[in-house]
Amino acid sequence: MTRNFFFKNMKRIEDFTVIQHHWLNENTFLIELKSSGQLPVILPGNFAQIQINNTPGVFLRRPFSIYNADYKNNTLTFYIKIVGKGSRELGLLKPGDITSIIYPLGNTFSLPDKDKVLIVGGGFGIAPFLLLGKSFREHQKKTTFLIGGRSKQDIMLASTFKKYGDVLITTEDGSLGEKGLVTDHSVFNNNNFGYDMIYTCGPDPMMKAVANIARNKNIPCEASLENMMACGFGACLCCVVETTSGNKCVCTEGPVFNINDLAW
Amino acid sequence: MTRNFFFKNMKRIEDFTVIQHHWLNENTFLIELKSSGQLPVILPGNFAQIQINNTPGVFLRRPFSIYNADYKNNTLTFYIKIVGKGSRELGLLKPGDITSIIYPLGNTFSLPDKDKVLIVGGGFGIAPFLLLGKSFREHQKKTTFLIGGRSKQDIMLASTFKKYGDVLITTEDGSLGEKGLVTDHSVFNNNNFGYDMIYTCGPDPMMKAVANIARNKNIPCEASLENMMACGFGACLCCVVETTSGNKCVCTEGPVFNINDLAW
Amino acid sequence: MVDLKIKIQDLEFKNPVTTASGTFAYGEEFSDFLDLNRLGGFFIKGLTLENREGNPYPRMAETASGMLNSVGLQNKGIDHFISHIYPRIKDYDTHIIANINGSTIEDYITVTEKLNDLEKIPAIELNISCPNVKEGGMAFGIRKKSAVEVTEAVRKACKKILIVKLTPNITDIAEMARVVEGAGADSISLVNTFLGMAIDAETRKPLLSTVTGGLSGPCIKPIALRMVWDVFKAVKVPVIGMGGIMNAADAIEFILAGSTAIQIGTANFIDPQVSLKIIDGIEDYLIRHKVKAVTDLTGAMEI
Amino acid sequence: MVDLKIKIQDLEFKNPVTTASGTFAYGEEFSDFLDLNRLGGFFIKGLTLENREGNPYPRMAETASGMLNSVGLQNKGIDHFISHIYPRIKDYDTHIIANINGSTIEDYITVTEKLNDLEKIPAIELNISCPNVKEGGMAFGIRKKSAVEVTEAVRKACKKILIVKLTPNITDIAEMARVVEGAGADSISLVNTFLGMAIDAETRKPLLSTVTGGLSGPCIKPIALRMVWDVFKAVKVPVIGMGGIMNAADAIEFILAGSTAIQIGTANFIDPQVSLKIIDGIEDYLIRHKVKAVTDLTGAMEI
Ligand SMILES: Cc1cc2nc3c(=O)[nH]c(=O)nc-3n(C[C@H](O)[C@H](O)[C@H](O)COP(=O)(O)OP(=O)(O)OC[C@H]3O[C@@H](n4cnc5c(N)ncnc54)[C@H](O)[C@@H]3O)c2cc1C
Ligand SMILES: Cc1cc2nc3c(=O)[nH]c(=O)nc-3n(C[C@H](O)[C@H](O)[C@H](O)COP(=O)(O)OP(=O)(O)OC[C@H]3O[C@@H](n4cnc5c(N)ncnc54)[C@H](O)[C@@H]3O)c2cc1C
Ligand SMILES: Cc1cc2nc3c(=O)[nH]c(=O)nc-3n(C[C@H](O)[C@H](O)[C@H](O)COP(=O)(O)O)c2cc1C
Ligand SMILES: Cc1cc2nc3c(=O)[nH]c(=O)nc-3n(C[C@H](O)[C@H](O)[C@H](O)COP(=O)(O)O)c2cc1C
Ligand code: FES
Ligand code: FES
Repeated sequence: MTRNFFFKNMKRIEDFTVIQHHWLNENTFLIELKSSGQLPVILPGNFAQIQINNTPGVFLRRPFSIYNADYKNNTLTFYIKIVGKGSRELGLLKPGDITSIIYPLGNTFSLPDKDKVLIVGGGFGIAPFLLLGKSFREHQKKTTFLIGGRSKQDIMLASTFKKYGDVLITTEDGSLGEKGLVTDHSVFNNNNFGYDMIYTCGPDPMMKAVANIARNKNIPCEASLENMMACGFGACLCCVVETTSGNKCVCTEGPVFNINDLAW
Repeated sequence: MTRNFFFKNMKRIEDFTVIQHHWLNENTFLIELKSSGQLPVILPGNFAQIQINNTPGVFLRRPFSIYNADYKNNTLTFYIKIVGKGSRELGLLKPGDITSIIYPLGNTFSLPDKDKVLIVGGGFGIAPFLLLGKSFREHQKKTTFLIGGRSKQDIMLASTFKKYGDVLITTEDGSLGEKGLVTDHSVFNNNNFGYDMIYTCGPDPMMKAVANIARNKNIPCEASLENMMACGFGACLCCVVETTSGNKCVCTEGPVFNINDLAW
Repeated sequence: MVDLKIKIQDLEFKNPVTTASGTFAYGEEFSDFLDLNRLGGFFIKGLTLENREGNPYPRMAETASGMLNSVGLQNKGIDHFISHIYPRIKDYDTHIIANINGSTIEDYITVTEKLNDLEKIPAIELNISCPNVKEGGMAFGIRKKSAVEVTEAVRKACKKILIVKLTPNITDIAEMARVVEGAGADSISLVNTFLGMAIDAETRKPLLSTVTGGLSGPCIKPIALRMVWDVFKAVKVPVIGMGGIMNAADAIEFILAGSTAIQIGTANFIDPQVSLKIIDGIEDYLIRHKVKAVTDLTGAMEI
Repeated sequence: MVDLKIKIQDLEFKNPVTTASGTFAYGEEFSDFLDLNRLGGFFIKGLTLENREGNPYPRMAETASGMLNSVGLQNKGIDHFISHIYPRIKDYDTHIIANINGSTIEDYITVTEKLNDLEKIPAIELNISCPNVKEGGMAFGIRKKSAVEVTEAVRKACKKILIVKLTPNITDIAEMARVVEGAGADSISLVNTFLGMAIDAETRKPLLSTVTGGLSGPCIKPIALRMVWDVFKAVKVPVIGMGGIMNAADAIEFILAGSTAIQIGTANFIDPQVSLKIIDGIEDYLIRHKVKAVTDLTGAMEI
């Protein structure tokens, strides 16, 4: 099987089998699911629409970034924060349970021209960045991850990300790394900032603040958005974001956008 | 604790814990659930409204006769046939799962004046008759159970019922007991029929046929009905049956009716 | 301490939580499960002048997040209520509100007059929205002219607070509320059930003996909420909202959309104690959001 | 072999299963998931004369067994459709039906005329029922006079089969169907979405930027089914039913209630292959029930 970074895969709907959960704290977990066939190529930034079974009150699928793809075992891993009924149910699944997944969905990040990249993630916003970090290593980029959280407990997987680059941390209460928001991190104050491109994913206000910094420093920046979705594959037009050329679907024309295209 | 057969218990809503299933065939099972407190007196014929969790598409509770009540262990047992989503889900519960139950609901059977009683059950219609058989034994009645099914596989729990009386069997294909419907059983052809009262529960057509025989033989007969219910405790007026004195709620004025009161 | 009290005109309720007509029988059926005295009030099953047997069985079908019913106002008539049921329930320390129905305007008037003497019933709910009867019911409530006629007639006969209950099966519920307010309603309650239907694909038969019935439950909540908001903007009298309320968050949403009080219907069947849980939940919400009085939330949706 | 073919006037469909406008984009978005050629047809996203950006985000909220949307007819306009999209989709071996919209009758006419030349579009669906636009849309569909006017005008301009899509947000849908039939509709499709609303109790804000939106999904099925039955009894032209169809049993119910064809909407979002499963399921049903042709089931509910 050859894998081409630029080849757009067919979207598919497929039953996956739960392999295991790995709980990171009481409301955040990794869930690994196995395909019965062979995984298609997953691009960094791609997401999936996961069906939530057995949950009255959850009608639509739920979108989650693909955190990791293991082509040997044909498994996908998602990094999930429990925020409501659907994410809670995914935490309750048992090994062997079956769930339907529509994937791979969405576009991907751009490869930067130059070498040094800064990846800024807040909350579950770090989910798409493991695959991105892996891809950057393959392409010999020098990656720095800047991860923010409210406190120490929110900072997870730093050791995993360390394999693919430097890891900087901020916490609002100062319990780990620098105190403050990600945008307060000293890396941004540095006069010779030195990064050639910024990638960000997380809560909207955070991404907007990162985008502002990028604009001020005149550095290209891509943001991965997390709008509410009904379908995830361009059928409903519910997930739009305002861009400089009109409303665009986050699910098909995103989730990754160059900040200059967004009407932020 | 004293238990009075004639004392009407308060209805209650309570969380029960699943203890175990006992599968009788691939779509019929006994499920035993434990109260966290002390069981109230359960009268033969009483039923419960069981909440079905985790099942999109099941909105209302489901009514089931109380098959057995164990006052020592404070457990209730239900005899359930899988016919749709709700009953299927009850079969999928695991020991330790919690479900909410409203009980005890409905009226009870009458004690016969005389001694020899015939109990006729078809399908899951035998569910209310274990408690009735037990009660009759306490009251020194001589009980005969007549159980009907399509074939051998449908005849379950005969050995359990044998503890409380004689057991007669009919199957439509003749694979066990006499061949035919329950109403074809030779017990009814007998010139000196000899039973003083008949009790029946099962599909409507079967109960109507049994009622006809009882009428012809001029023997008192009670039937336990299974109308569709939304509430189970007299709030909605959905479960009515036409009686000689107007529409009556099966959930509060039944489920047990004297056939002479029914507009059959 | 937060203040849960609300008023429908001069009538004070200890809290905004009441139960909907036809889903709470005469209250007694719930006394095993909860302390009725804690309720803001309860609306009893629809009364008619004469004894009614209602529609034939089957009268109920489950649907996605809801149910259809075609009970059809089964009740033993107003005289039986007054002589047999009222004496048993009149001493509850909560407001008992009668829901009245008729095939003709004269029926409505007679029932209203008979209720005038019952001291412990401070208000009546004029039901011009029952979809399950052949005569009267919703027929009055889908046309402005007949809605106004029956409201005016009952207004004249009625010595109590008059709440008019609207059907959602109309094009412009705001306009209907306006004309009914003009005809003398002290309060508007909505929504009654939506006319719906269910078929068993296997037998090809309708699931209700009457073919069509009234849809209730969470499935109708989004439409009911929108209608409450429409009516709230259109009238000055207090609005009593309902339609699919299952928990305190739902109740708060109806209050934010403009309900002074709310009614809980179908939810009572699934959890007979739900009304008390909703009272507690509203209290918690007020404390958590530092809102002093529940009335501060009425229509307080922020657009 | 059972016969799945149906006809809307002279136009034959290979089976009664089509997909609803606004839930199937332009078909292409589903080509990864299914063979579009197997469908009876598909109704494309609502077209307008001019480019429309639709309503601001958020435009979607989940509800009990359903969803609200306020997309508001986002599309790049009829000319862009004709030059860019139509050429890409025109060779599918299934009927592509255009759903047309306008703020004025003139808009509707212009769009209709532009479509007349597109050989591979055999029918248009006149949408007078979109609840999510400020001008036109549902405003045309809630009053008989304007519904007749726009239908007559488009009828004159239209060289294709004319399907008129009704809004359920009205008192008497049978009467509306009758007058629209009188004005020249070849077929009536129903229902469009129900006007609803959702509020976030915590933030006190509406969940949609437009406050109200259109409710779809299984929650509306009982009402939609009843309306199809009402319309089926009222008109002679074929009825195309929809509203919450999730599986073959639902589809059969709509057919029994009088639908010649059915449309699948919201279900496409949850299972993009559902339409083919429904075709297979209908076929199974016919075999199992020994019914030769699906048309034998149209309106065959047994009362
Ligand atoms: C492209 C994309 C990638 C995402 N990746 C991740 C990820 O890797 N890990 C992760 O934990 N979360 C991710 N999310 C967010 C995730 O989809 C929501 O947390 C999830 O849908 C919440 O479902 P729920 O039933 O638990 O919560 P609910 O009870 O439904 O609602 C809680 C909150 O979740 C959000 N939400 C609900 N439904 C949707 C929906 N259909 N689309 C978007 N947001 C919704 C709303 O803001 C809502 O207020 C992603 C979202 C998008 C659009
Ligand atoms: C008083 C009473 C006692 C009963 N005792 C037993 C018992 O001991 N064992 C047993 O297996 N079954 C019993 N039943 C029948 C049982 O309630 C139904 O089989 C069950 O509700 C089906 O639920 P479901 O979700 O599996 O089926 P569904 O998918 O909902 O429907 C399948 C069929 O079940 C019946 N049904 C569905 N909902 C109800 C309802 N709310 N009330 C009544 N019938 C309904 C309908 O006929 C329907 O066609 C009893 C019913 C009543 C009223
Ligand atoms: C079984 C049943 C019976 C009802 N009977 C009446 C009635 O007698 N009078 C009336 O005004 N409304 C009646 N209703 C309507 C309810 O009062 C309420 O308006 C409706 O159910 C919507 O609220 P819900 O979704 O919370 O149930 C009845 C509803 C149900 C489900
Ligand atoms: C996201 C969304 C967009 C829609 N857009 C349109 C539209 O452009 N034109 C139209 O006539 N109906 C539109 N509809 C209505 C559907 O075609 C259909 O009438 C409705 O959703 C009911 O069917 P369902 O319950 O199967 O979804 C839309 C529905 C949804 C959910
Ligand atoms: S979620 Fe449906 S188009 Fe993006
Ligand atoms: S089921 Fe509600 S009254 Fe009997």
